[in-house]
Amino acid sequence: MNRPDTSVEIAGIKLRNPVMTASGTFGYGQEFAEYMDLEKIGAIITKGLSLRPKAGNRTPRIVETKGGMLNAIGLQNVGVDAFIREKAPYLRTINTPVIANIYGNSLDEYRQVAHLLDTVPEVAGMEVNISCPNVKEGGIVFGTDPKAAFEVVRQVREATIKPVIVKLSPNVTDIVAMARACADAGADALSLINTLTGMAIDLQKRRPVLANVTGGLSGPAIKPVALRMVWQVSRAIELPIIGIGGIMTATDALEFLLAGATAVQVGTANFLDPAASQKVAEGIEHYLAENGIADVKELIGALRV
Amino acid sequence: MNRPDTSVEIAGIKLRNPVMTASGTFGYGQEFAEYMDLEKIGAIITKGLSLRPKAGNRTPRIVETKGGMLNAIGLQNVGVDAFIREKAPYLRTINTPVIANIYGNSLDEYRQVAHLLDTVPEVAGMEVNISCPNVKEGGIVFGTDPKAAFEVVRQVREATIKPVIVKLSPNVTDIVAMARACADAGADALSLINTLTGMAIDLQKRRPVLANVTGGLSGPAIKPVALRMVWQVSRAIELPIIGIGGIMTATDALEFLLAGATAVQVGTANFLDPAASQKVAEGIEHYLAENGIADVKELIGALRV
Amino acid sequence: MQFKSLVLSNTEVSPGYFRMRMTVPAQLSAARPGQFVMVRVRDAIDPLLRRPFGIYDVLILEPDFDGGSPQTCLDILYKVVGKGTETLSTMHHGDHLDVLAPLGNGFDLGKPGEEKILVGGGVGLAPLYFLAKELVKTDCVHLFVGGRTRDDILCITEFERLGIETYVSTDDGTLGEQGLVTEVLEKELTRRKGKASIFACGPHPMLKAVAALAERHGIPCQVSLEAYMACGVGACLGCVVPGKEHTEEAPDFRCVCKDGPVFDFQELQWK
Amino acid sequence: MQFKSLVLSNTEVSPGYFRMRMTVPAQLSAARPGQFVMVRVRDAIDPLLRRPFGIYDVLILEPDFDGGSPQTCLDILYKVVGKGTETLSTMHHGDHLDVLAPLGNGFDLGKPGEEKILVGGGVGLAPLYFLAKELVKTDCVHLFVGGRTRDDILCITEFERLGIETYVSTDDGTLGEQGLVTEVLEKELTRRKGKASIFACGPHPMLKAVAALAERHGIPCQVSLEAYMACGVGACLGCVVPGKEHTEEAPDFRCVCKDGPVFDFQELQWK
Ligand SMILES: Cc1cc2nc3c(=O)[nH]c(=O)nc-3n(C[C@H](O)[C@H](O)[C@H](O)COP(=O)(O)OP(=O)(O)OC[C@H]3O[C@@H](n4cnc5c(N)ncnc54)[C@H](O)[C@@H]3O)c2cc1C
Ligand SMILES: Cc1cc2nc3c(=O)[nH]c(=O)nc-3n(C[C@H](O)[C@H](O)[C@H](O)COP(=O)(O)OP(=O)(O)OC[C@H]3O[C@@H](n4cnc5c(N)ncnc54)[C@H](O)[C@@H]3O)c2cc1C
Ligand SMILES: Cc1cc2nc3c(=O)[nH]c(=O)nc-3n(C[C@H](O)[C@H](O)[C@H](O)COP(=O)(O)O)c2cc1C
Ligand SMILES: Cc1cc2nc3c(=O)[nH]c(=O)nc-3n(C[C@H](O)[C@H](O)[C@H](O)COP(=O)(O)O)c2cc1C
Ligand code: FES
Ligand code: FES
Repeated sequence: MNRPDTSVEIAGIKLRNPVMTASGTFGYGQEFAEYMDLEKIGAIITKGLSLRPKAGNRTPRIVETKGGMLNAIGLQNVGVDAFIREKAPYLRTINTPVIANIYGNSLDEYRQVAHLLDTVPEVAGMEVNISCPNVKEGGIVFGTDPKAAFEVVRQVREATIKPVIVKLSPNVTDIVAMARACADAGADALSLINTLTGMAIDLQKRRPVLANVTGGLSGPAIKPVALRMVWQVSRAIELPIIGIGGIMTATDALEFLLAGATAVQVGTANFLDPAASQKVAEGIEHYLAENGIADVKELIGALRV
Repeated sequence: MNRPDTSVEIAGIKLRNPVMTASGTFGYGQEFAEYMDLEKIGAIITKGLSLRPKAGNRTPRIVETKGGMLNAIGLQNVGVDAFIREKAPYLRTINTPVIANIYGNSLDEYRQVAHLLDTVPEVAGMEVNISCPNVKEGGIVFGTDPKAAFEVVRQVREATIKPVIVKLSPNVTDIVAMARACADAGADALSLINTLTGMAIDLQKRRPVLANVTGGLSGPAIKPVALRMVWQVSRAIELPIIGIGGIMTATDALEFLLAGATAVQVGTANFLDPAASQKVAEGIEHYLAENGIADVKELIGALRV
Repeated sequence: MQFKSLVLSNTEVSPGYFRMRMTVPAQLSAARPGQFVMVRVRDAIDPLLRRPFGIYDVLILEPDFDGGSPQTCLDILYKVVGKGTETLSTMHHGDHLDVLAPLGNGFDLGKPGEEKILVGGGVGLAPLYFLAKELVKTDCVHLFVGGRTRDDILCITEFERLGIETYVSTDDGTLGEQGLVTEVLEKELTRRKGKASIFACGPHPMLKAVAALAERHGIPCQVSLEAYMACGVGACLGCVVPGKEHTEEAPDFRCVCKDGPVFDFQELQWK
Repeated sequence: MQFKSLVLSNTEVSPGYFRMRMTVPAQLSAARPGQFVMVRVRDAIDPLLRRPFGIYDVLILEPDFDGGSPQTCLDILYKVVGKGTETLSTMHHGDHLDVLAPLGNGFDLGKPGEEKILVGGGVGLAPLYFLAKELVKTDCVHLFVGGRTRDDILCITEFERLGIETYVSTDDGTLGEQGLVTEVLEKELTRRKGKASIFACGPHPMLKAVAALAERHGIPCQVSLEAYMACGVGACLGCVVPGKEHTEEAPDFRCVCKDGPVFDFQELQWK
């Protein structure tokens, strides 16, 4: 049999396979070059970029929980200018699409970041993080209010001609309503899920473990929630979906495709194994070959219920 | 040192210690009598009771996930009459308060169940499950809409003079708003959390593992989310809180107390170890003794942030 | 009851199938064929839940030194299919397991002197050996055992050592007759038309076919079921099967763990 | 690099402290003192994340048979504090580990011929032995080591075998002087007022006190920090510490994993 076709397309971005790296878990790519072949995955998503450099939260910022981890990095990043200056040149040398994860402290900042990245050739598209718990305007958190989400996406949409992917928060009552608002505002694709808000406590110290008190839960623990949301949204909304949450293996990734995702992102798994994303991509190809599936696209949404 | 005081009071119900068993994970109590001393825990919460016997969902109804499990039992239960007839007599013989977990398919059913149990002497109080995903009226799910929750709680409140505890769903954007609605409607205490909605997929069969497609995620995986919600609600609402979610050990339970819970429930852990609830209770007493804490109530909400 | 077991041995009896012997409290010698155990494979969250296994055998080991006391042991026979059984397969003599046993109801041994037909599919054979040991004391016992291929036919020499006549079939004909165990069984039932009762354990489609045969031939038949289980004690309601009269309105669900795992086939719905 | 290591030995050197030797690729002989490794304790989700450990030693074992090739090995010295180290402590010769190494920047060995003062608190001693082995080649090395009690003073005979003068202190006086290691260090620094440089590793309060001493005495000082880590390669930003000039508006965070774990104390903020 011929090699199976693993390519997919998200919002006009062609990927050699459906495996991307999740924002915030893969630095700016270069950190992993020693451990894997960056040209064996579908795309690299950068750490979230803001208009200006951002300090992030105090430490401790991470803690392990059962089957997962909490992080409260607080979106520390070099800022969009430094990204263009210092990080983009390396990414240019790699033949893999780079998607910039962006966020702003206000509508205006979102728009400005998108505008600045619009003309950067290394950036194939933008993933708009509306799910950061600390970012709000007028008391409304963009990631949990459909109207606010609509507005962010609309502004970003106007600021760039590049593909706009919106990354949704799972901390909502109605994920479909959020997805619909983003679709209505012109999003080209949806990423889900970001982290679930959680907390860990140090009994002896009687303090929260994280300096920020709460943090975002990621890892295998959240996979069932992520799969459910991908499935719900994929049945209701016409946009391509990038499935994220607890993906450790090719089997996990393939389950997301069945649930309706066109691509996936590997996050926390990069910490357990810096070559995880490449292994997931290879595992998918292996599965297709083993099972005589010619094209990975046959699996997308192929869940029988 | 004297034996530490482990007693707490929830909504007027006196508990010898803060450890209860979570609804649906402990049957009607008797199932565990062979494995532990039912008089060593604070209270027993029954499987959810409805007006009439209920068949529940098709099987498979449970599946293990990483660090947790999904269940879609579908609230199979004997119905409130059979409970009174067949289950209550045994519970009468046990010197431990029994709290009936109740739910209805409509406002009216909620009220009727509460009314029927109001005069049952074995029932020390009621825990109103408003978080069942399949139960709705007029398209509104009680567990995710504050107005609908208010209405259910108000009706139950009117139907009984027994303590009314309301059990909240974590599948909401704003858990505090839900808690506040229940408080406003006259709840005496709040239980949180119920399960997170999730899904598991069988890759080879290309089918959801659960016949019901989605199910409720419980176990250690959800503990960070549960802790966070208990903490949020305890800071905002004046009612006593029963913390639930992934409690396996006394340490877990004590963390919930620090976060603001007055008592806790042990759920999934009962499946791993049928004596888990007793062990958690004993572990709490042991911790207090070891650390020279005279009264468990000193720990409630003692988190320093 | 709940207890800690010491693993005495854990041997691969056929590729992918293991037999594990563990110590158990003396009370377990009263366990009945068809009952099962729930094993906590590891004191960790992965695997999280206990895993159910039929009782393959219960035996009392004589002390190997003067003044020692006899040790009651329990054997399970299991197939490696996932995380839990994989972890179990790595255990050695000296490891400990947390066990609930005996659980559920066993087989009804029926009238002594009657002919008894045991039907096992793959690792469904497991509870039948313990049963056979009891039955051969008074009855004439036949074993019908089927599997995908030769490697899935387990431990039949042990049954033969009990003096049991065995009929083997495999899907691919690599051992015994080629075909389904129920096909072989049907031929024999037709040939005999005698009084006999059936005890079956195996995959659901096999049980369904066996139940149909029992119905047709009008002979008693008990089946031992499998189901996803969380608690094993009748509390979670994860393991239910519909009873004969079950409807949505008048539910009659049975717990495999508590009301079973052995059922008279006539109690159940076989849609 | 990422590789699979074979555990060669894993010995409890003091109650609750283990020393593990593992095989590593030959390239690891180029590892520098102060660098560290990230170990995946088990291919499972509990523990989930890798655990970081300093390099206690790197050595090349000669083959024990003719025609064999030398084997590069790496030692870690660790304290059992939680799930990860507990699991690690149960490993035996023959077990395998998934390891990332060498990570981070090592110590700057400074000018040869200078006097070198090593300061270790508890298991913070771990990276100092590898360092000491390098330094003794050219320098006069002193070791100040402190711990809560006698059992927390690890492996000092090994330092002594290198010809290093050691000053031991314990909080409870069960070994060496009673008091904090920094108190002993301070006395010595005051007595000497000589040219020396400090290399310290241990709990944060100790490092802070050592940094204050270095400041006061105007001598160079490098500290090796610990932090909660997820990735170990500078990607997650979990392990940061504020650099000297760090402010909210002009953030200057350093990654302990990538920019450290060794820092010149003057680079950092010691509030
Ligand atoms: C009453 C009873 C007796 C059994 N006796 C035996 C026996 O003697 N020998 C033997 O090899 N197997 C037996 N099984 C099946 C055995 O329990 C499963 O093969 C085993 O639990 C799989 O666990 P795993 O972690 O290896 O697989 P996984 O697939 O990783 O298991 C995941 C989950 O599915 C459940 N599960 C998976 N397959 C089954 C199944 N067929 N039945 C029930 N639950 C399942 C597990 O309990 C677990 O919760 C029995 C099952 C039951 C209910
Ligand atoms: C660069 C570096 C070098 C280290 N070198 C050594 C060494 O040589 N010997 C040694 O015994 N210990 C060393 N540590 C500390 C060691 O990593 C922790 O003790 C260990 O990770 C605890 O894991 P656990 O699962 O046993 O404990 P748990 O408390 O269960 O760990 C839970 C989580 O906390 C993290 N954690 C807990 N304590 C620490 C800590 N002190 N520092 C960083 N993360 C922590 C773990 O990585 C894990 O994510 C070093 C730490 C760092 C950062
Ligand atoms: C340390 C860390 C940092 C993260 N930073 C970002 C970020 O900057 N922007 C973003 O959109 N998501 C961020 N995330 C969320 C991940 O991209 C991903 O959505 C989440 O971790 C779930 O996937 P996982 O379970 O595979 O890790 C971060 C996650 C982690 C663990
Ligand atoms: C098998 C199963 C059945 C449950 N049935 C009920 C129920 O009938 N009513 C209810 O309010 N909660 C029910 N729950 C939710 C639990 O009471 C508890 O809120 C949840 O499992 C989280 O706690 P845990 O992580 O300790 O299990 C059920 C949970 C499980 C696992
Ligand atoms: S396994 Fe829980 S009721 Fe049968
Ligand atoms: S541990 Fe991830 S950046 Fe240092």
